[in-house]
Amino acid sequence: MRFGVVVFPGTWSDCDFHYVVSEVLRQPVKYIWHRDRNLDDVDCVVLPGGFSYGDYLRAGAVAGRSPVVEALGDFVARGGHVLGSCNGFQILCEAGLLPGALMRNECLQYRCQQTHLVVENVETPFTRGLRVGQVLTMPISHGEGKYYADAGALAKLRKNGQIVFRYATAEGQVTRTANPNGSLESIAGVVNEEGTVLGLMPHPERAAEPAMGSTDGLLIFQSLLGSLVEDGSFLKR
Amino acid sequence: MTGSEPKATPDLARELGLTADEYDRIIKRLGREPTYTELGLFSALWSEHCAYKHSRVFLARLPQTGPHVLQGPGENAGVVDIGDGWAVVFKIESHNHPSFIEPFQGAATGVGGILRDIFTMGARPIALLDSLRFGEPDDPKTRRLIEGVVSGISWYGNCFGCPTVGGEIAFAPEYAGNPLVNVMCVGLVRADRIFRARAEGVGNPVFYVGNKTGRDGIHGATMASSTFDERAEERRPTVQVGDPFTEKLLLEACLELMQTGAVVGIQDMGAAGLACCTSEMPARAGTGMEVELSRVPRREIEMTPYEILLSESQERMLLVVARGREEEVRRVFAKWELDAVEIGQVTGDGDLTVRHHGEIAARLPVKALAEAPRYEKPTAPPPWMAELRAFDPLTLPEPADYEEALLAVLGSPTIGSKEWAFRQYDQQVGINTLVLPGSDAAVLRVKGTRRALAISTDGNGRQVFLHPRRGAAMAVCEAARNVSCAGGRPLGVTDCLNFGSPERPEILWQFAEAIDGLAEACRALDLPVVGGNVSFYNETNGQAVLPTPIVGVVGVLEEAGRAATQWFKGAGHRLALLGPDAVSLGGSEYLWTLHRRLAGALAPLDLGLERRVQSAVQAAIGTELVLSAHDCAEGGLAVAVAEGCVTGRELVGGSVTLPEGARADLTLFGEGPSRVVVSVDPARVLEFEGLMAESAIPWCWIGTTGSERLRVRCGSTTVIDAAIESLEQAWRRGFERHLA
Amino acid sequence: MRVRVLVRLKPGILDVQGAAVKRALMGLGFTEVADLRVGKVIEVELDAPTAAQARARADEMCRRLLANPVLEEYTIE
Amino acid sequence: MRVRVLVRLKPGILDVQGAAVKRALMGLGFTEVADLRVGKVIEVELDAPTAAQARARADEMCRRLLANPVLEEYTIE
Ligand SMILES: Nc1ncnc2c1ncn2[C@@H]1O[C@H](COP(=O)(O)OP(=O)(O)O)[C@@H](O)[C@H]1O
Ligand SMILES: [Mg+2]
Repeated sequence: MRFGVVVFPGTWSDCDFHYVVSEVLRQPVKYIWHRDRNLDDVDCVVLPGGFSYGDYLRAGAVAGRSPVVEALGDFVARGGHVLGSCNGFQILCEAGLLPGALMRNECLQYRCQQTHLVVENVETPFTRGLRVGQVLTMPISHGEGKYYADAGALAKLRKNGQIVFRYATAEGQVTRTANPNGSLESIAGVVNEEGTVLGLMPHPERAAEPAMGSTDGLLIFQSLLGSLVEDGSFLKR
Repeated sequence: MTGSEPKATPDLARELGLTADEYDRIIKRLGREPTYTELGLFSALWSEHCAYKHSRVFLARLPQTGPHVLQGPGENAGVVDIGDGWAVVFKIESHNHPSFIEPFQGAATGVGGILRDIFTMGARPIALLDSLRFGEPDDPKTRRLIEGVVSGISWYGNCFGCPTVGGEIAFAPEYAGNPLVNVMCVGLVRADRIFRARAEGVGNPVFYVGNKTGRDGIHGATMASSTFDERAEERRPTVQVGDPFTEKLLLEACLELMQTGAVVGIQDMGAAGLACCTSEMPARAGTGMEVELSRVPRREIEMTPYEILLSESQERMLLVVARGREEEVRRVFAKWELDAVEIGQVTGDGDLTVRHHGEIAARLPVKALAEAPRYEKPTAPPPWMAELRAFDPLTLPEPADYEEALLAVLGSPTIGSKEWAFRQYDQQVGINTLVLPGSDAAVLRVKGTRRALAISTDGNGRQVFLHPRRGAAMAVCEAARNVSCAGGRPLGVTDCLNFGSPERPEILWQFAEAIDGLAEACRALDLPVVGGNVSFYNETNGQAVLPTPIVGVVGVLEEAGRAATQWFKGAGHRLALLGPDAVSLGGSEYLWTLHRRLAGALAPLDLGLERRVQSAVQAAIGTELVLSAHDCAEGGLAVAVAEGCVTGRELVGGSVTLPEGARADLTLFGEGPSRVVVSVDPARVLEFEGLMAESAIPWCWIGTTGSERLRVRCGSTTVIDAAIESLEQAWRRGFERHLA
Repeated sequence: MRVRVLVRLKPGILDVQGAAVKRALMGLGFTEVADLRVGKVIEVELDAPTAAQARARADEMCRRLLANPVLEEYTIE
Repeated sequence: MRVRVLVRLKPGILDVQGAAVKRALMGLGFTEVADLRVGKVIEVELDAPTAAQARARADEMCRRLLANPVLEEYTIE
């Protein structure tokens, strides 16, 4: 599976994703400059973390209107996959590729800490190697990660199973104290209706090697690889 | 425009911070009166900040060379070889005064400045550490300072994308009017791709790159000039404001351009901005430089040559480029949406020639600017020293309840958990951080090698106050010991010397003594000082800060996977104390927390023993004989053991028996150098004992880990028997309870 | 031509920052504060033949970038 | 009583947000933008006997908390 990691001015998780895809997963990967519209030679586009355009005005606002993001619409329509983490999630929401928006953390401070995510939907290409109720450990690092959508949009997300991850305790309990940023319904990650675009605030690339304290982030990639690569390499449910 | 500027006079020189002698010296050197702009250049480059007038003679006493040193002091940052073709670039800087005026932007631009110092050398910054000092946190003014400083560091570092992996925060009333904000940055570079701030090659073009120039941070003295009119308000120099986003672009653009081979020399525009770069770069190379100021990108109208030269607008660099490669510079910077403008060239005449719209605004020999006077002002020990040191803390009553005493010390703001601050910092971007904030040293892997770096900053103003020489030596030992406790072999030092006014003999005495202490310890531990910073005049209304040298140490681990942390790993492990018995309550956290006293004598320091203890700890970690290692610092042995219990992800109790004899508060809370608590797998006790015997250091078994309580006995008397949850609560809330 | 754009959170959305500022003001003794909301003001200097056209362009800027319709509403003055 | 406070960076202080937004708008084709600055609008609902007194209190709030005198200036409407 060919990955493309997008680089905006101000992106900083680009090298980390690139490293994990090439050195840990051993998959082909290249960088995609934010002005590029040509996504023909990749299967999965990664929108990494960082402060694209400084996140001035609103996080992800300017990047959400960039050429590469404009090209993502067609890419997704053609069956391409998109993974947006942290700033990438903010950008996908700003671009309208995912519903909702990300607001300032309720504590009004930046938060960098370990979180636990409980898996809600395993019918997406990103989660098909997982179990419902499985708990993943992955860090967050953001100042604007409070997920918001209005009541109608939330209902639709629930109905369609678009809520993929919620913040939870280590035991998988969704509680107020386990919610690090005040996200509505503890939402940590959502997909589009087709399940081909995933946005999440946590950083799977920071949980991809034992030395980093968790390898749960790899499960998302391995699910994705399993769903597209016909070698049966993905995890058994 | 230059024509309408005021004439240089001794009075004007004085307003700009130059003494009458210095003014005479300038006239003699030039053989004429300087122009207004020239006087501005002298005032900036001969300022204490740029010229180290009062400190240079003392700094020369520091050991600055060693087999691993690729670059010592004199460049933007020091460089040390770590093997496998890699080198580590590091430096610490202060931003104390700006942070007091505007905490958020002051701290943020402090981070920005030190990041630039690292990446001008060609290195990619991989870690930041911040050492902060404030007044007592129960004062609302101090709280606002803390919140502003921490969020400023968080904003700049996070947005730029360099993890903040360590640092320290300590409190004392002496910092109330002068907080300290010191930031250290560490970068990685290929050992053969180091860039320097030198303007080589006559005829090479000089490029201005990065942010536009405004009136930020220009010396307030401009206000006094007669060119000011009804629009004076508009022209007022302003506080520097940081833009981490632009800095990130500047980093990427500079590193990309450096790859092409087009860069001959590069320097960041920090203090004294363009003035500093255009004179220091040719001075280092023995060349000259001419620049045309009207080409400098500006964001404000009607800036004078003086203002353009002295502006401290952030996120700017000056590049000397190989002639013929100009297009590459423009292409790379255009890609990153930054200004890159050719503003002049390197000359062979040894002069800095500054033109504004073709007219000469300044023409000075760069050597004259670089040759600031050096002073060796008088020093004198403060008269109160002897009495203060003679105080015997054991004349104070013994605490009625040692458990309470432990909770109080563990829960003091200086010792309590700093998670409130570091959870606001990105700690992991770059996916190198193996040991996050919260242990003795941060550990970062070096991708592509088996190695890792261990980094720590330390400094204890109380100890230096009581005994500048020994206290400063102890700061070096402690920083190095922290690196050793992570398993690292210390390789080099950077230091930030925060003191009051050097014009007061007792302050300069503290400074000189502290330098001697630093030098002694660095020699004994084979640690070259490869860079640093001096921050004088940290005083308000005659109240100076505690003399505070902050020492940053970088070390290397051969096996990244063996890095050690300070917390206990489970039940049933044997606990050992390595190092000497001698401790003192003089200047201790205990004495301050329980009695609000800062007095007494320090414990003795044996540098040879310090070195052997550190080697023993490194060897024990390197052979995986120990499961944790934690140095005894503020709070003494009791706090070191309690921290072993409560600072890990899981709480682990312990039971410790200490020798009877001394009063229990001295045994428990006495502070002294060269002491480390380790935990050992019982299966490897014999091997461990063998290693200790070989190491020729004093050591003893003191107990075991396990249970839900921490029990401490002195001889046969149980002095502490506390639930570890209550210890954890005290430690976890100790600092944070003062904030939200 | 100068246009002023005000961007505020939609009425139903909790303004955490506003609430924090309000709390801080109450703490300072400004107990008369009943409600407080924080928004953004964006002042744009732009070339346009008429004020109406300037407004129209500003409106387009808001729709394309300056406001996020999921969270915010805007007014142009 | 409703008071509107506008807090802006002082002239001469680098407005990083404004510069970034301006650049973004230019990129989206709004090339007519000559200048753009971003500030805060704080809308306060407060009890006060007269409009003048409401203003006076708002002014005090600005001096004590809402504006940072080192960097910002404010107007009350
Ligand atoms: N305390 C110190 N110990 C060692 N070197 C120092 C110390 N203070 C300053 N230096 C060195 O002196 C040189 C001059 O510092 P410079 O770079 O001009 O100042 P700045 O700190 O503003 O960047 C630098 O190389 C710096 O590393
Ligand atoms: Mg420098």
